[in-house]
Amino acid sequence: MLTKQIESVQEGVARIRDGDTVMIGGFGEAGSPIELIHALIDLGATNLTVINNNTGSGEVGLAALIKEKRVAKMICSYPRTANSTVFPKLYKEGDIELELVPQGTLAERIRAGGAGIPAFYTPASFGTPLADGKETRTINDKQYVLEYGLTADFALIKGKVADTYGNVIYNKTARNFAPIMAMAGNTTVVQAERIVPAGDLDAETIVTPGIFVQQVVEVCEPLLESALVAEGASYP
Amino acid sequence: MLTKQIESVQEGVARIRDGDTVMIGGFGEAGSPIELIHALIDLGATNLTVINNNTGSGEVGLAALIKEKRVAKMICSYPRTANSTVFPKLYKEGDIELELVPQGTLAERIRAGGAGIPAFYTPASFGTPLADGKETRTINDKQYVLEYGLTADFALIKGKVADTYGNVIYNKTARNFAPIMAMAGNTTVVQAERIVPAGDLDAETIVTPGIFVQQVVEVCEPLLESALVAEGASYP
Amino acid sequence: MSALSRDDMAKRLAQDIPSGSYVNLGIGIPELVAKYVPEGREFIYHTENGLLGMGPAPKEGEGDPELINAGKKQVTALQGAAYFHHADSFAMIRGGHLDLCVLGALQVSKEGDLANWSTGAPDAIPAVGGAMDLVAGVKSIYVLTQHTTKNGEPKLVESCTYPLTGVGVVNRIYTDLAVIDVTDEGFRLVELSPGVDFEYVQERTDAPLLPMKD
Amino acid sequence: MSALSRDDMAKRLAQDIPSGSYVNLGIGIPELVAKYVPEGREFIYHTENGLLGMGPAPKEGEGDPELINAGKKQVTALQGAAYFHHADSFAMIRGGHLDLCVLGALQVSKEGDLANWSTGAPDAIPAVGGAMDLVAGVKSIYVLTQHTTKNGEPKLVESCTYPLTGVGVVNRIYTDLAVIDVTDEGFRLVELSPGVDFEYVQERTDAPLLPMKD
Repeated sequence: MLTKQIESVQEGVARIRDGDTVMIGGFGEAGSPIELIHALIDLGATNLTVINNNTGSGEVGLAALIKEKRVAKMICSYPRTANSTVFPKLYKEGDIELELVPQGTLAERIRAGGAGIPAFYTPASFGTPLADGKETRTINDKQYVLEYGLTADFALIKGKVADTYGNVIYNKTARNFAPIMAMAGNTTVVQAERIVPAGDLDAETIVTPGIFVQQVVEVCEPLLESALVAEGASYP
Repeated sequence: MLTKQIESVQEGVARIRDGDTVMIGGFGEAGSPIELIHALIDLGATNLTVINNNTGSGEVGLAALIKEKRVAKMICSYPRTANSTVFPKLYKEGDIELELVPQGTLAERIRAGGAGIPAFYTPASFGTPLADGKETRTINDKQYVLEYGLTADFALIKGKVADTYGNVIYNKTARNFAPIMAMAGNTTVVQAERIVPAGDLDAETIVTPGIFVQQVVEVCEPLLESALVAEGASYP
Repeated sequence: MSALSRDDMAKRLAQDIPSGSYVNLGIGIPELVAKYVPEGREFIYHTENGLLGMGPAPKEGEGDPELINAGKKQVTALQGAAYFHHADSFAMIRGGHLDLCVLGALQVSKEGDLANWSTGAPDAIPAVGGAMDLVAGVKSIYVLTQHTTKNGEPKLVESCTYPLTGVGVVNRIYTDLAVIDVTDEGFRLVELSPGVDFEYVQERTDAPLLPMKD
Repeated sequence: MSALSRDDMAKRLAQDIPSGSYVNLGIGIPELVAKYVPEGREFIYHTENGLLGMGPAPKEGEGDPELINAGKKQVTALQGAAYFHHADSFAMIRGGHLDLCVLGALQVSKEGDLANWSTGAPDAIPAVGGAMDLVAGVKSIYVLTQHTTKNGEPKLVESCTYPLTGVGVVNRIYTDLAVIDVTDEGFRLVELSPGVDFEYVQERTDAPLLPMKD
């Protein structure tokens, strides 16, 4: 019987190399695969391009990865949030590059990358500074901006339950970017609170079909970013 | 309490007008909203553009709509299947127009229309007769065809269970085009075997969120196209 | 002169939302609208991070850190809610499926251009979120804002000086002083707040204000 | 000369599919591949109408008319299966997530062009289905076909005369006579069917056939 289950988060990130592009699921802390991120910090890969809606908070998870200067470039829609101090500091010092993308365009670019659509037109950002230098086009009297699909060497995401075939279901709004990042990651690694045998999930309710997932690892009680930040924790 | 439930399939199709574009769910008989189609035949609207993967079989459902000469144009990927005689006859007589679209491009055009994406690039059909006259583009050394989003005045689809807010779940491979047509239809009408109060469906397992659906109607025991065809039935 | 309070502004705007509307509320004053749904009406709230049928904040200790709104605050899901991923969520937005989005503003021009994401200050960290997608896709865009900045500068202007969020996207503006439509002719007064007169509003508006239509 | 039967052709191809592959089987001879999964291997079948983990036909009387494959025949769903809609299904295909697609052919050119959807006859009803998406997106495209038409005409040709399904898309061809790779140099023999010799295959191939590599 095939299985995509691996034994540790370390194994999940082991093949990430310097210079890789890594999509990291989550909208704020909801859906953030914090154990996989911490394993990536331990691994030491650097010069990464990271795609996430935000830039993390406090000094754990994504913010810790940035603080350790492993991230050369962030592609995101909203790099500053409550308790987010690491990215703003590095950005002001010129130590990290930022590609700012409207949130819906970011989501659609990721979905497009995963779906083999190299480029598409969107009305979002037309006439704004975020469309500067971008190709535009008028279709049926409305104006649009050309945007390109995004893919990544790795996607690190968090699910609620995964099966050994890589099928995944999520918890509430922790779903957010995970299903489309799973599509767009060349290698998608899922940490889930529970891994069950293939067949235990209802085929009608699976959100991410296993074909989009290469590895699943069980992290029964994932850390909670907000709790760590409240404690003033930092990683490593 | 809001409800999108209506009392009859007749009410569901009543506002369809001559010349309208109508998306009809289904892949073969799986997911075909046969009662809504029959109500549309009874209504009498004509000169329709119909979007469906196929052209129906026998002389019931979509094939019957075509036989009654209500359809000026079909947009589909595969207009001939087992027991499909009505469309081929009209097509050979020059009585119906056909826009042939690769199945994945058809799905993506419908999804794009529903998602506010006016156009996108796809590798499918490049260098084939189906790309004749279409704009092409080279992106990262690979060649693509420009395709446009599709929307419709109405989408008629079949679900398994819908709630009064218009949330829908489906039965197995009857899902096919329904969720994306629900997105692309200006007015989407769902026939479902059961309508339940809002809250009875699990928020995590809803496939089509109610925002994409305008009307739901209960059809407890929908007719089965293959059974009707086997009986030699015809509609009306 | 008695300008409306933030709560009264939100309450006023809520009066104009038809029952059954699908609504997205921006962060800040717009969030207050949810407190003032008129008797007998039902609005369905969309939050772009993947929930339709969003309810109020949970009771103390009953929340889930993974059930949050776009402002990353804990919320609840009402009966009939649905969860979905980000691409589907913005398909709803961009595809014109939402009826109304209520947003704050730095500036609104008389052509309906909106600036609400950046002051363009050179040392600011740019952050846009979903605002550009919302204004590009939602059927109606209402701005809910103080009529002037804290320093008394007009927010309703001839032409925005801050970086734009969208071009010609705002339909109506609700401020502490008035309700104003963006029309082909420019700003047109719809309603004055109690005790506020036309001249008072015009003086605080950096573009011609057309009188109410009869 | 003993050309392979259709079943033996399918069986031969199945030997070359690694365990764990995600596979889409076209209608016709390709469907037979599922009967010959080698001992100890597991393939996961995708059908473009919305199912991953497709199983064999149901027992008499146990099928569901809404659980069908792309050929509209009743199938089953195996443990670990997942249902999804058409746009997601073709995202799998176009996005390069499937490992292998096995298709029939009218013609394959030495550059790997495939013609398998239309003879271009003026009175034919054109129908393409998902073939153009499959050849454009799936990682490997294997053609499984008789080496020649019923009239003995070569199907492996210098250049296709029928309307194309895709340009330069075929990786390998399995026929009743041989296994042939499409390479930058043209057709290259990989393996002869038992009792078939090189000249016999070359005579029935309308383009140069390169010998097996040592």
